[in-house]
Amino acid sequence: MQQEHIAVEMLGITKRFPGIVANDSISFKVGKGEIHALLGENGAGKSTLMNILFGLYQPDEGEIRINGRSVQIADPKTAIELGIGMIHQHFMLVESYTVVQNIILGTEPKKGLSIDYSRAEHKVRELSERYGLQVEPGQLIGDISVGMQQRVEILKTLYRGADILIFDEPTAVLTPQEIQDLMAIMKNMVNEGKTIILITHKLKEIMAVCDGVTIIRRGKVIDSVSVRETSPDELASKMVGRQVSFAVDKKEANPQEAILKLHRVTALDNRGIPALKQLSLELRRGEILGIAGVEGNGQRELIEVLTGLRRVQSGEIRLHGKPVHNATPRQIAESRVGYIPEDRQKRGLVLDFTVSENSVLKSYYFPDFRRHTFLDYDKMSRHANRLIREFDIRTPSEHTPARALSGGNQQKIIIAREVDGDPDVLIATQPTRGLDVGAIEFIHKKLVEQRDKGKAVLLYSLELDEIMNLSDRIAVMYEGTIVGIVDPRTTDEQQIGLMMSGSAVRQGEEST
Amino acid sequence: MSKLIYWLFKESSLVSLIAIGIGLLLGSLIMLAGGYNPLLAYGSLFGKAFGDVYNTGETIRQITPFIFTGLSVAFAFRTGLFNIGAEGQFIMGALAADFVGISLHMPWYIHVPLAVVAGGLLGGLWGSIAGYLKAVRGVHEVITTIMLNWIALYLSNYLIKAWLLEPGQMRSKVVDKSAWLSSAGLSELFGGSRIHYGIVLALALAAVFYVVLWKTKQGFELRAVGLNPDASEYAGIQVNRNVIKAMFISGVFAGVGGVCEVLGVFHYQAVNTAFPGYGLMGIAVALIGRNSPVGAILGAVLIGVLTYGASGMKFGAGVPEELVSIMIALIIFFVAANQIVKQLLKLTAKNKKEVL
Amino acid sequence: MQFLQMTGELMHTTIVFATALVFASLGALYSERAGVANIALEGLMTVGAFTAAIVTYFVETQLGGGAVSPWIGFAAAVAAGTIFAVPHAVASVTYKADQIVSGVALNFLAIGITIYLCKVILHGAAQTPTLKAVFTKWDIPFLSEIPFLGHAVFSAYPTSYLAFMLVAVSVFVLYKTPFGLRLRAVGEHPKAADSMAISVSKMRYMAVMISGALAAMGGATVTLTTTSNFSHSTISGQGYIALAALIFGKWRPVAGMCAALFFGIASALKSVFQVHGITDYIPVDFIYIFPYALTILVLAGFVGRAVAPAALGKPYEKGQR
Amino acid sequence: IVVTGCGSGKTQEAPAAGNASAANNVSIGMVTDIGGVNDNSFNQSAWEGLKAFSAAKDAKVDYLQSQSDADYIPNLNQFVKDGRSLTWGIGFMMGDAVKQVADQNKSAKLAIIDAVVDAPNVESVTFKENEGSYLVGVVAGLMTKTGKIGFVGGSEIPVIKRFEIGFTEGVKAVNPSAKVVINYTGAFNAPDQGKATAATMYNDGVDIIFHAAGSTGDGVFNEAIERKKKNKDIWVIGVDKDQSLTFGNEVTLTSMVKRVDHAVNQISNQVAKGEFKGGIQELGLAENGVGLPENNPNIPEDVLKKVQDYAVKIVHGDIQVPTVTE
Ligand SMILES: Nc1ncnc2c1ncn2[C@@H]1O[C@H](COP(=O)(O)OP(=O)(O)OP(=O)(O)O)[C@@H](O)[C@H]1O
Ligand SMILES: Nc1ncnc2c1ncn2[C@@H]1O[C@H](COP(=O)(O)OP(=O)(O)OP(=O)(O)O)[C@@H](O)[C@H]1O
Ligand SMILES: [Mg+2]
Ligand SMILES: [Mg+2]
Repeated sequence: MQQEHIAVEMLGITKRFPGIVANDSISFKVGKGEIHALLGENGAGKSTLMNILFGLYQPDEGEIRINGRSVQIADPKTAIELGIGMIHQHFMLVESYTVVQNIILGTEPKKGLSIDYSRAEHKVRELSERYGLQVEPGQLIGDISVGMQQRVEILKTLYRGADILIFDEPTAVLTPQEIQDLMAIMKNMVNEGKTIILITHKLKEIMAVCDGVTIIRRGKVIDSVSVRETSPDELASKMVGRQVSFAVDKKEANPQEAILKLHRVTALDNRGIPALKQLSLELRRGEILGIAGVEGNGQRELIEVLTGLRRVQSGEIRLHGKPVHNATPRQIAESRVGYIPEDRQKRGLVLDFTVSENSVLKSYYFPDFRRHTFLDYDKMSRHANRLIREFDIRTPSEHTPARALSGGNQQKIIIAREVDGDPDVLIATQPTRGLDVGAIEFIHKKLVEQRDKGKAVLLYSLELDEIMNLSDRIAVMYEGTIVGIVDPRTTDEQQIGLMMSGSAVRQGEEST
Repeated sequence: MSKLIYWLFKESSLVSLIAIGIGLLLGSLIMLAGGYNPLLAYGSLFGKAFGDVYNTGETIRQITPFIFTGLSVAFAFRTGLFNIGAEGQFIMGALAADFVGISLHMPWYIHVPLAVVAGGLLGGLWGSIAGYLKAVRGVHEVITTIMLNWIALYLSNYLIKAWLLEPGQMRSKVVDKSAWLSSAGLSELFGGSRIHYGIVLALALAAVFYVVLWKTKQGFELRAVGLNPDASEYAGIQVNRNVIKAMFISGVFAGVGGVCEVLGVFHYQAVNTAFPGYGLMGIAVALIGRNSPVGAILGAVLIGVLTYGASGMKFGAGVPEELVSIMIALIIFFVAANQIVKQLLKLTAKNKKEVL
Repeated sequence: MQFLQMTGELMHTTIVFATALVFASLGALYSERAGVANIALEGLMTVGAFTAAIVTYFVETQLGGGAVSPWIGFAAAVAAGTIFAVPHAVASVTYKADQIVSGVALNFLAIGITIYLCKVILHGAAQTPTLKAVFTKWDIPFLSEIPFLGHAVFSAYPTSYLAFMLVAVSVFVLYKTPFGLRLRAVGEHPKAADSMAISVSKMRYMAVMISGALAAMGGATVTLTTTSNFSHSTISGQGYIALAALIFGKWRPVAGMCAALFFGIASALKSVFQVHGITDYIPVDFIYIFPYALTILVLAGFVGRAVAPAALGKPYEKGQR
Repeated sequence: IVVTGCGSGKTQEAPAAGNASAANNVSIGMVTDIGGVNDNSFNQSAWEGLKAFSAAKDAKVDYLQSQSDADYIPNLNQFVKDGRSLTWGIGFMMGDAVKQVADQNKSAKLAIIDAVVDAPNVESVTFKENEGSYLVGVVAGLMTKTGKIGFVGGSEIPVIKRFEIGFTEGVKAVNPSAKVVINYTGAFNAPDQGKATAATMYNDGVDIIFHAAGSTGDGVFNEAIERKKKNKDIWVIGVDKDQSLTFGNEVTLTSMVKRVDHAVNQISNQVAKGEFKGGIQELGLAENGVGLPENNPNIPEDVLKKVQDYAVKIVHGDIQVPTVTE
């Protein structure tokens, strides 16, 4: 590549955090008009590298060149001036602001002392038409879909005249349809002369839209290759440093009687709007039932009514034949339901409690952990130590606060606690979110193990791949109901994607 | 003992110690700026506080309520709540003890415990109003406890005037001797000062604080709710009930503090137009003590000595008593902004390494 | 007639008492909208009250300032409040201290330092002498002649007019200008603002200092219109009430002003009720309790869960995940 | 913190702590409440009396300011244990503390203003505020044009009640149809409340207000000054000292002077001469403990004459001014 055709060049970038070298002399370059992927395990250092490019972090060593010119990017302001824009892994949008307000924030057009909203809106409309980024300028962020929020994020960068766009895991939160739209938008932008750096864990996406890909492992560049000259398998093995199989290793399921039954359940969401509408569903021993659906179609509410965190308006839930709707979380836990919550830091753990205390978060009051009337911390420690061994939790000791552990190990505490309670029903929500391949493998194995022991497993994940790979049956949710139950062996993602968007209803063999 | 030393010198305690040091240091700078002699001032401050048995007794008397309110604030902090209402709970506790002490007549071994329990209960109930409002109605406890302080002040004034007033005075009648927490013997031992058995009660409650929070299942729940209500709810702990419970227990600590002032020091309750200020100081005590029971005791000692010794400083060195409030404020400030202190610590640590 | 007289009286006194609260709650609005909880209002008002009193006194007695003296005192109070707010910003923005604790510390500091300075400056006196030059009420021509209403609303201290004007200005600043958009963004989602090249700490410093200036205006109003001197009890709880007014008004300027007026009524009731003999039926202590109890009831009942700025009370750490 | 006493006045120079030098070995201490000796009021008056004594007798005098009511006893004790010839407790609220310290230290000498302490080693000084207030009531009753007169009190404590009752009696004696509006603000340190109350009263048609409310009363004066500037015909009657010296003759009709300074000076003198006896002193018109100031430029001759007549009757016992409402 000739020098003048290079949009971004990072040379020997090193960034150290306490106890870890996040970027270890990383060098790579991206050509103008190229879509370049950054690929790597969790914690490989991708976000760190891009945060450096966007001026959020300062590198300890190394040089950055933009359009061939060596630059110092002290802060996002400089980055923006250099024509760099970043669409963050977690959206950076003010919920209570409108689309336009979010887009202009920081570079507001003025009329006298006040903001010139009509000019701003005009410009936003213009941009959105040009790039096919359909948004509604006057709407509040809190009221629009995730896909549209992402379009707002992209417009923010375009509004500031960005030529180089960084996308940090943009597809993690999107439906298959939205992902396709996004890919089209990216192509469109490249055609308009923009350059894109794309961080993603999904090899399919890289193969579909990217020109080049740089693979990072443990803060080091492993290789930079052209997409035309590689394959998903090759990329995967470069990424983790060993051969990986994507398929989950599991035997045929042996489903037995239904243990958990929902009958015409309705429930409201936090705003008081019906989120579950006459939903019926059965979960059987010895199976993994996957719940698929676009975020916000009642999955969260479904899980919450099952675990006692949300009230049921009507209908009934039976566990072992006994009604449990509107039982308290404790009553439900005591009827042998394990629950791996979606947000481990918010729900699953008291981060300032020790590993040991977290390991008994649901059982501290059992006689096992008491001596006379008082709590016996020694007994808790012994219990925790056993779990640490059995579940391979990497922690300095059982007295370490959970906060100090890495995400994967925090998740393992939860898995250990919930699985060790020997539940009949295990509800797992997004159990592998944000984890790397190794950790994911471990957790998948544990879930299948539970199934094989004759437990019933309910799996909710936004990763369609995960649902497809693990489930024995898949229930697709749309607008608060189950629109169909399918067998993963006889359906494809395309079909499920259509059901998720409400445009096709297919009745499974034993639909309710 | 070695545990105590360890506790004193681990980093978080070190921050408190250094903050205290900075407070005293800045205090001396302010004195120098005002043309006073800091050495003389501190000398007369400590001289006043510990100069003789009488003053030592009075210093302990001054420390006692601070321990109670410090425990109260610290306990709430531990459960994720900011109790600015120790002041009001203190007043309500005092009111209940005053009522029991004046209106009931019985042998001391029933009278004293009954008054203490009544005061603790009323203080606790007063605290749990804020807990209830937080748990059920979602009103932030900082606002409600501030409001409840004023309500407690005026309500107790009204009730004293309506039921307990000593004619011709702006205070209640004197409580029966059988309910007194002070004794001639103890007072004699300390040169006739008003030291009373409330100090024993305060130390006992510090132990209760420890046991409840770290040795019981209620304590486990209270701490879990304080640190992460969402996870607690998930784990089947009743969050609302624990918020109310936490405020109740916090209020009990403050309430018993009020009891001891009535039964131990004044033997009556006055009609007040302003707050006695023990509750607000409790915040300082808790912060300096890093919200632990031992810390609260030590924090109370510091604040008690400073406030009691203030008049000695005025007498001996002419320094206005308010300098003590300034120093206390600075100490709280540096404990709160402990990053500043930690930065200082790191700097000195680095220097040390270089020297070695 | 008696009733009209009493209502007019009540409105008049209400505005007198509410003015300081309007200033202070408006101050807190800036700070809290930017995400910094400001319980230091009480201390900031104290500093404002003290500075206004002492400066006005010296300008009046030493420099012969005459009728401009209170204005000079007022300006000095604004400057002092702005400066005194800086430690709160340093602690809670730069050093990520607990904002409530830092505020409490500042309140302690304010009462200590003002009385200390008072004693040092005035040779041991714990309060300033009574000021001769204070604000006097401005009668708006014609409007103030309207029966009852005229006296109630259009015969007020200049500070009252200023306070209500500043409410209007604040509505404009917060909702119509880029500054306001950025300030509120910093309070809702500092990370988003940061990534849009808005300096979170700069905005927060400014917001906290503005709140210091406004709260000090509130304090100065108390000394220059109602007490005419400064002592340890000049500011006794108004700062907390102003904070309640802010929350009561759900962190919005006009609603906050209405809440401040409401608390003003409650204070005014004390004297109006007594003079008109209503205290023969209700014990005076209950009249004192009334505003506080009502605050609680209102917060618990009618207002419902007020939505605070999303990032309120949370220190912003760059690069935290 | 309960604030005691009332009054007003102004002095800037007051040494932080006492004057040293005790040639004749007389040394006297004084304990104040939180207001301190510059409170423009009661404590200040007492401290002025003590300073006058010190100047005349070259005695050592000191004061200690209390930070809360728990401080009264240790502060009194500080002086007692220091071996002072006499220790003053200033104000009604210090009664219990003085009693306790006196009982514990039988050989010490103490004195108190405004409260009666039953102990042989305590001299209790109270004033017949009702008598002086009666006289200013006569002034108000004769001079009101609207027939409405106001009284603003601090807390409803017996001392202040004596002011109120004497005042209303005085008004009634000369102007039975006049109405006296009574208001207790509940505090001696709330000028804002005083001001609001005065505003309400004046608007209600009151033209003369008598206050017995410490610095709360400053608010009454402030409101009056503001109104006087707009040529409203209104007056204030001050308390404790001649408040026209502070607030000017434009608004001050007269004052009910209570000579705390005299009392302090006089009893300190007795101690200096070794004539301390303990017991109760009640200072009324006859003892020159209460009364009107020397100069009353705003009161017409005939009214002053009337006042003089009533004063004589009270001194001679022809009129018994009540202290409590029957
Ligand atoms: N602010 C920080 N402080 C300390 N360590 C950090 C910080 N940010 C990142 N790290 C560490 O640096 C490493 C790289 O993190 P980074 O977020 O760049 O990974 P990533 O490749 O983006 O991972 P993921 O796929 O999970 O997004 C991780 O080990 C992480 O823990
Ligand atoms: N903000 C931070 N400040 C300090 N240390 C951090 C921070 N973030 C992460 N770490 C530390 O960095 C290490 C890696 O954390 P991270 O959560 O990124 O792990 P990970 O690489 O994603 O691992 P896992 O696969 O287990 O999730 C941990 O030891 C963690 O304690
Ligand atoms: Mg990342
Ligand atoms: Mg991770």
